Amino acid sequence: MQHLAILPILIPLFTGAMLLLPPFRDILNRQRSLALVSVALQVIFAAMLLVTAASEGTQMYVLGDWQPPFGIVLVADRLSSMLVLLTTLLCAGALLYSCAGHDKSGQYFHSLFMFQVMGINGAFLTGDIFNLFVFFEVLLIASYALLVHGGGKQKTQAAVHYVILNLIGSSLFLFGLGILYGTLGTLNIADMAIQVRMLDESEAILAKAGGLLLLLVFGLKAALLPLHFWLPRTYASASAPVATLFAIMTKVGIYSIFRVHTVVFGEEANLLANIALPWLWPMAMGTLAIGTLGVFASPTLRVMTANLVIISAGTLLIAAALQTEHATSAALYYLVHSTLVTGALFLIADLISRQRGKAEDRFVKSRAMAQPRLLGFAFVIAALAIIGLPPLSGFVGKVLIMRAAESTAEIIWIWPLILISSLMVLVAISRAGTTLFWRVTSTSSSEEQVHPLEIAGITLLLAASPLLVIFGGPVTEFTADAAHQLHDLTQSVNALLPNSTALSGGNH
Amino acid sequence: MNDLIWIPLLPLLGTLVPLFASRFSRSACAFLTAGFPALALVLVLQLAPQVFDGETVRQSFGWIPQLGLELAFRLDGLALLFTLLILGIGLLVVLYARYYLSENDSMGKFYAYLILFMFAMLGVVMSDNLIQLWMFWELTSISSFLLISFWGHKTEARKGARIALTITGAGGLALLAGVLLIGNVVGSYSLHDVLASGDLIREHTVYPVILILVLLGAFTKSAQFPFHFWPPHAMAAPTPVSAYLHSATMVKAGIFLMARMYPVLSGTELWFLIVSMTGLATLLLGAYVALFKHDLKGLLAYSTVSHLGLITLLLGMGTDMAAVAALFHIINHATFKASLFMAAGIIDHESGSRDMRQLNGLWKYMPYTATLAMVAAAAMAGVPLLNGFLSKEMFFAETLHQDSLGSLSWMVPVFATLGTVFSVAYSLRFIHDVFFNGEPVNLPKTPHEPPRYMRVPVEILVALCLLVGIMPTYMIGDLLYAASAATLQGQVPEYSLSIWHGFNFPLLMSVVALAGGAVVYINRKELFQFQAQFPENDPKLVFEAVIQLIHRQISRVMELAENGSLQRYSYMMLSLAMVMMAEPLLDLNATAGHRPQIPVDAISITGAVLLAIGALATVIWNRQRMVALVALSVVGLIVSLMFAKFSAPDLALTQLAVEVVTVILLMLALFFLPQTTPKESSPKRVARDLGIAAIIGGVIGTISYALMTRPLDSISTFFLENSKTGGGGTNVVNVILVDFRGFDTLGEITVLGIAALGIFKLIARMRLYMPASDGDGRPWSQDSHPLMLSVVSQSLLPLALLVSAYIFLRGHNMPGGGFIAGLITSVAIIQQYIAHGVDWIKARMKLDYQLMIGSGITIAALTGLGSWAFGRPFLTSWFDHFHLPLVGEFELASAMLFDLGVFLTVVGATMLILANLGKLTTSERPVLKEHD
Amino acid sequence: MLTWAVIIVAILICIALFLNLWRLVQGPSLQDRILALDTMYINSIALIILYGIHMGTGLYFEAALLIAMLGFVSTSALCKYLLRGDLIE
Amino acid sequence: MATWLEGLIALVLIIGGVFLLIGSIGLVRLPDLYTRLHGPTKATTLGMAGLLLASSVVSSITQGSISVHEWLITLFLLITAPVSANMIAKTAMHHDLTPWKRTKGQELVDPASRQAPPSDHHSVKDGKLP
Amino acid sequence: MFTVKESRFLPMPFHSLLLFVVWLLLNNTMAFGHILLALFFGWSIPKLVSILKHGHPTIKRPWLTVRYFFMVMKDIITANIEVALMVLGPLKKLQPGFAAIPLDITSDLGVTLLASTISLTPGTVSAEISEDRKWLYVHALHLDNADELIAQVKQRYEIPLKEILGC
Amino acid sequence: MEGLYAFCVGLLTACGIFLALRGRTFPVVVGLTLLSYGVNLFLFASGRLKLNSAAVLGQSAQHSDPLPQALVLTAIVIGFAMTAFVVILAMRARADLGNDHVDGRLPEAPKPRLARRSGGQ
Ligand code: NA
Ligand code: NA
Repeated sequence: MQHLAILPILIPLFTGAMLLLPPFRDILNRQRSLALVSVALQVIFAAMLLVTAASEGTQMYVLGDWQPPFGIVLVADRLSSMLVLLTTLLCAGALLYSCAGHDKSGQYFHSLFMFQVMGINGAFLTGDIFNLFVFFEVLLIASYALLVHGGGKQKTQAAVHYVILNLIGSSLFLFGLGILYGTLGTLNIADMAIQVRMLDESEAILAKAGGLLLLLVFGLKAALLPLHFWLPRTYASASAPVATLFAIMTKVGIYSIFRVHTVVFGEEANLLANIALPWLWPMAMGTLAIGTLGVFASPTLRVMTANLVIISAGTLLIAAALQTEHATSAALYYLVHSTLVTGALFLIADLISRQRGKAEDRFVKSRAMAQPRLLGFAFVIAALAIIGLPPLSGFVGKVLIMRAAESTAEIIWIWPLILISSLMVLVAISRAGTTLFWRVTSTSSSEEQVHPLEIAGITLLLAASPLLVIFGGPVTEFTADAAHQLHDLTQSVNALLPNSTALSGGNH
Repeated sequence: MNDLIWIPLLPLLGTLVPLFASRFSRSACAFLTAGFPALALVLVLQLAPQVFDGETVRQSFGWIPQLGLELAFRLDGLALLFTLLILGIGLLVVLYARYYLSENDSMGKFYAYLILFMFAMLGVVMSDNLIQLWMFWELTSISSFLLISFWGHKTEARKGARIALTITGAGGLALLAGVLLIGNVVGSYSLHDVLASGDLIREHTVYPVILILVLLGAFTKSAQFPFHFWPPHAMAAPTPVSAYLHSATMVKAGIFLMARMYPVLSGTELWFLIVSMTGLATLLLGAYVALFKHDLKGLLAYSTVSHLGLITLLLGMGTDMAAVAALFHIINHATFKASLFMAAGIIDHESGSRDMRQLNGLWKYMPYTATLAMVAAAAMAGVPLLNGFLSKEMFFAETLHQDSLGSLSWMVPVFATLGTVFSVAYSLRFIHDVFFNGEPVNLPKTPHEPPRYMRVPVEILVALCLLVGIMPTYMIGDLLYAASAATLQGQVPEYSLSIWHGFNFPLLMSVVALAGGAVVYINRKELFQFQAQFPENDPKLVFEAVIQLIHRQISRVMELAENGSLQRYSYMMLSLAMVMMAEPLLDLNATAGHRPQIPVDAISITGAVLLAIGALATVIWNRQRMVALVALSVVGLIVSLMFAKFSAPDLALTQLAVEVVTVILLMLALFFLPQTTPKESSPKRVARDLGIAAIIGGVIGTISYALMTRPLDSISTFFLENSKTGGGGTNVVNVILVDFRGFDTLGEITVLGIAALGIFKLIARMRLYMPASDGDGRPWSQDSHPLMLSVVSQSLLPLALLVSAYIFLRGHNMPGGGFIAGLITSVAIIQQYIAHGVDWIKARMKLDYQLMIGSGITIAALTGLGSWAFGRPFLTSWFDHFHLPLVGEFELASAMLFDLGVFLTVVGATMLILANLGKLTTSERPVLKEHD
Repeated sequence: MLTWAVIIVAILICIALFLNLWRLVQGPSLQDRILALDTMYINSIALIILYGIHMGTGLYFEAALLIAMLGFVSTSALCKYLLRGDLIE
Repeated sequence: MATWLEGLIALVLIIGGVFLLIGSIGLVRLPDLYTRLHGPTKATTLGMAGLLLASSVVSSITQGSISVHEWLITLFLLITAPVSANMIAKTAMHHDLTPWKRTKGQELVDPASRQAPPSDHHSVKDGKLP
Repeated sequence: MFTVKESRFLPMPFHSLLLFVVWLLLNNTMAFGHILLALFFGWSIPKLVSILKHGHPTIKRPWLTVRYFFMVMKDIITANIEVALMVLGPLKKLQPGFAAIPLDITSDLGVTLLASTISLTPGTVSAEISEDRKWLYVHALHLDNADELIAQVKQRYEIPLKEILGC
Repeated sequence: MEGLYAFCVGLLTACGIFLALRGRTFPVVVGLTLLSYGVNLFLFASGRLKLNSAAVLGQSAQHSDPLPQALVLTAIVIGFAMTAFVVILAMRARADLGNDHVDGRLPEAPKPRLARRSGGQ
């Protein structure tokens, strides 16, 4: 499959466009079928891509047949193909769930959903910094539209904050891009990595400002302190399947930090080596801390889940800041786990909220749920996983990250922070769970039953957690290889720029 | 290969059994549930002889090497001891629970949790890998949480469970850190390697940290002071759970851990100090408090705490003999405490109360149960011929032998005796206050003997107490030896399990304890009065209050930090941006580079002044919104002139078109918004915002200047060289857009299309207030479509479309292209809307904008896909020159088709937005009364 | 000669633009500002045409054409707003 | 390019520029909005025509073929300028902008702003046919 | 001569002609290929926009149209010079004023054309048209005598326009 | 010239940011528009300024850097889409929330005391 690497972008793009066209446009059932078929294809192709990337090496897709660094390339290495697969899986779960009727509460749901997936996949796959910007915008605008899906004051309000902050963020992104192009003269990320080594001192200073601006923008997407403010309200007010899909959006930010600040401004960047590091540490620790406090102070399950997303961002960033292969490998494992589980938790929160009447998902006394066992089971699974308690995937990720910090000086900060955070999350979630499920006034009067598709969606996402533990060996082996690939700069640059020798010296 | 893994695995499979079996009768359910653990027990017994021979049975499978986690099990003496307790007592509890649980309780769920817990405990004691041990350790916390909160509708149960989970969870996390540190020091998590690395660890600088972390795990689990308060609250659980958790399993896990790590961590001053002092404190405190509990289970719970303290104290002493004594007491405590809990459960079950102030004289009602309970209580008190006596003797002996406290060493045996005095006293109270002491008071039920088989577990356990007490060597000699060998990982000291060691100090201490206990109990009234002076501070309330306090404080902090103010969030982001950009610039010595600069001319100055005044006017007049829009238009105009001036005609065109459409959009929105902005920013905030805006502006300007004055080598030469030959167009910018970087453009039109869809969603069901008059209170003009405007706009439409076609067709070679053409078309149509209104247009023109967007994106994407047919990557362009007679030479390029997609999307998106916005209102206006 | 003429005219137009700006800032009514903006559009067209003459290129013709078109749209939209509030009704 | 032609073009250019400037001077100098409207709507059309004529000739010469597309801009302006002026005047009357005190026929502003016939108002003295 | 009925093939013949010319103007060419394109657009665009057509103008006297056009051109030049002088001259002499011109011409296009012409030519700007299309309010930069102005407008512009449009 | 240009970029950015920090949606949107002008000019200038050298082959002796121009074009379009969305969102917010403050509530309004704290369990 010569075109495998671009399929994760093209399939949702065509699906999204087709959903607007006649045989599908006004008939919801057809839209659902098309979307589900499409997402199934996406999963299959993403899996194939992953296997190909792992077995045959990095897949490079040269768009328009214009060789890098001139044209745009897609780079499907282990890391990006893994994230693409993760995205499609998350999408599949959310989509199944939405087909239970959540897609009815506004127009264009499936189309927007596809476009958002396209944007996310594109951001993961592209090897071009401006193309990354474009895909960021695709995923953002789709997320804006999806956020208001279903309507309501809270969504509107959250959207105002979310959109405006991101618009400022996009402006900063472009400033950063301008600076980097103005100093490096190229847009291909691998080529940037080469050019950055040849900057003279004053150019390097300028490029540094650009690189740091990008860090800020990625940090905004990743919801890092002090750029995380938009997240709790946004995620908590989005409709459930949308929030689930959003769970991967912060990861796009983290991924971009890995891609840009490890490859371009990494160890070998000469004057600009590791420029992000002094900023990453406080941001990472602060994010983890503020997320933990947020979880503790959350009044509703959805807000709590949103804060859990922040915690996962902080944890991931800690791993990013460690800048070792081990840490990256650990981060990748943790990333997969936390994305799927927080995604599932948003869905579970929605079901709980529906069955609790007026109390919704607030932590107050309420009437009993109609299906407490089913929901309780799902909740416990998700909770254990996200707290990081064995035997589910959370503990593996967390322990891997702690181990990665083992021989560093930062251990005295990282370990206590992670452990105390875990404890506080444990306390908060146990309080939440006991209140939601047991602090009830009466037996349920609710007729609201969970739809089989909703169960299917949640199951798909939650099943990943035990599977990640059971197959922890191969999975961590894969993440280790992916991390190795990411950190091995010469390899990645060679893969991207086979003719890079012709470019050496920077005289294009 | 052996079947070691099946020992924990069988109970794991067994957790599913009750879930299915619960549909059968209760007995069947219990029977089936017991099956798998029983099978496991058989396996254990099968392997026991090997273990008694000093062999360590091990089995391991690779799992997650990155984590250091493998699936590794071991069965040595220590593990065997615990495995037997866990499975044996577990089975008895299963039987007992069959009768204990009421019809309302979900038996299946209960058994499932119980067996799950059993599995977790087995995992802990059989782990041959520290990470795995920790994994099961945490699993015990979780499954015990489920058990304790089994009656979750009761506040007590929820709180008790949460406290237990919090305390043990915290300890678990500390343990994790400790385990990881050990792994780091040893280089392996395999218990085999770790147990062999005692010296390495003890001499390592992080040893104190490791020790404290591991002990935190152990102490929390085993309810050592100051974590001693959770087991009593876990009493909200059904009694079978208490019997299981607080005799043989949960709390013993901590003890187990200390025993397991004994060869690695013990033998240092620090170990002795921490462990033994904690044990001693716990022993005393538990025993003392137990005396005052009126709740039967409360008494037993504190008694458990006290006994755990005793075992801890023994382990802390660090002598081999003490360790043996500890192991011995583990066995003994498990048996008598399990039976006591079960007896307490029976009493509760049959009388409806656990309050010793109500329970009196039960001897008359349930003599058989009373007998059993009294025997077990006697064992707890350390009465000779019962197992408790033996281990307590050993304990006393060891307290006498230790001398680590120097001249204060005498205090240990004294306090140990004192603790035992209380122990005897509460045991006495248990016997006397419940079974004698007059008549029952207000019991809900008339007590009677329980069902036959509910007593069986108690009978078995009490029998064990007796048998061990009478013939210890025969009963547990091998087991104790094997366990000691495994714990010590070396020579087992000489010890004697005989009942009689002659008249010696330990015996004296026992006698003192028994007598003292009796005295204390007899004088209990005074003691109760003394105790009553102290305000009772329920640790549970304290705990809850602390959690609530933390919660409140954090909520307050979070509300201050995340106060929902966008202005603050934006400010923070921009401040960070400012710092990040400015910080590197501090090192920049010369702002200007060496690239020759363009001289300034009058036109540029005019442009700059216009732009500056326009921008400043926009800011200064921002509260009069319409005026600000006019000023904004000036800025937009000058920006496009700047693009034109600096050789970017395409940009100038685009900027112009976009600017006009934007201003129109802004006006459309402004109609529904207040016409002015109230003055609400404080001067301080204005100054602050001005400051940050000025700095960022300055920094951006500086960077821009620095960039522009430096030469640049860029990849653009390639585009200039290949535009004509490779892309078939002379307008390089357009060729980049539709060919070199067509993928960006595809994304860009997708963005536009999505925006339109999103806006459509926003407009749907929007309820807007339509102002009846303008901002100054004037009624609207009645002339909705001025004549001249309508007529002229109409005749401009074909012209505009022609221009649009012109711009579109020439785009590849000259400034222009699909996007600008699309905007021109859109503007022309908007002009028709403005001139004629939505209804008029709608009645005449049925353009399906959604279709346009969809097909636009599809066409562009399909064009890209076309190259697949030729085996080339997506978006590979194609172009050729043709010659037709008369027409002459012309060019066809796939890029034009792509551009058509762009065109359609732009028109579709822009119009979908504007036309739908238009639908929000009608041309019917409320007429205000005219003054005449 | 032509070069000089172009420079002189450029200066004239610059002065004109400054005068437009003065009116735009001064107002006093919104209509004055709109009128000033409209005049600015026209002067800009002149400036672009002049630039084209100066540089000897026709590349900027479309920009001028577009300003002519869009300036009208902009002015009529602004006026429609003042008259009716709703541009598209 | 012949000198006389160059001179002619230069002259046309300068005339155009002057008219443009006068239009803008009017914008600043004239006393009220209604009078200011005249400057831009008229002076500029002529001014633009001058410039475009010059441009047309110059580019015809430099390109060697006739360049007439400049006239399109003139056409556009001729069509649109009256409408723009009309719209601005309409809004001014709608907003009751007071004309300069020396303006004749001020009483017409009121009926005009209501798009009523002038007779609709009380007595009309000036500016109305008997 | 040019009285054209509404046709399906060429719904707006004048526009078609205009577009044909404008296309060639835009491209500065008479190449055959562009003539073909011009024909195509001259045919297709009116076809596209004909749905939005208000009324259909008919031109009865084409030669008069040409004459009218040149007359207006001449007037524009004079008017411009007059206005320029007034702008630059002393403001004291300025005597602006409003006038209401009664209209005989009725069609939308006619009124619009007249109003446009008035705006472009003598120192007047069309300010408003009464709802009943019977009055055109103008503002004159220098108004000596309203009646004179009205007579001039009617004589010089309205009558020819009426003839041209045949109404 | 570069200095003048940089001044314009800086000023637009500063004005845009100041307005983006206001409390009402409309000024914020206007500010974002101004900011995007600044951004576009900045990005454009990253290819350096050149006079009379449009990147159209055969029209001039030298050519300015076409790449930033293409990027700015993309950025303008995307910016337009975003502005359009945020404008309509501002309307929607006014409709849903009853005011046009970016936080959806007016600053004068008394702050609800510790809104929706989770109750004790
Ligand atoms: Na009693
Ligand atoms: Na409307």
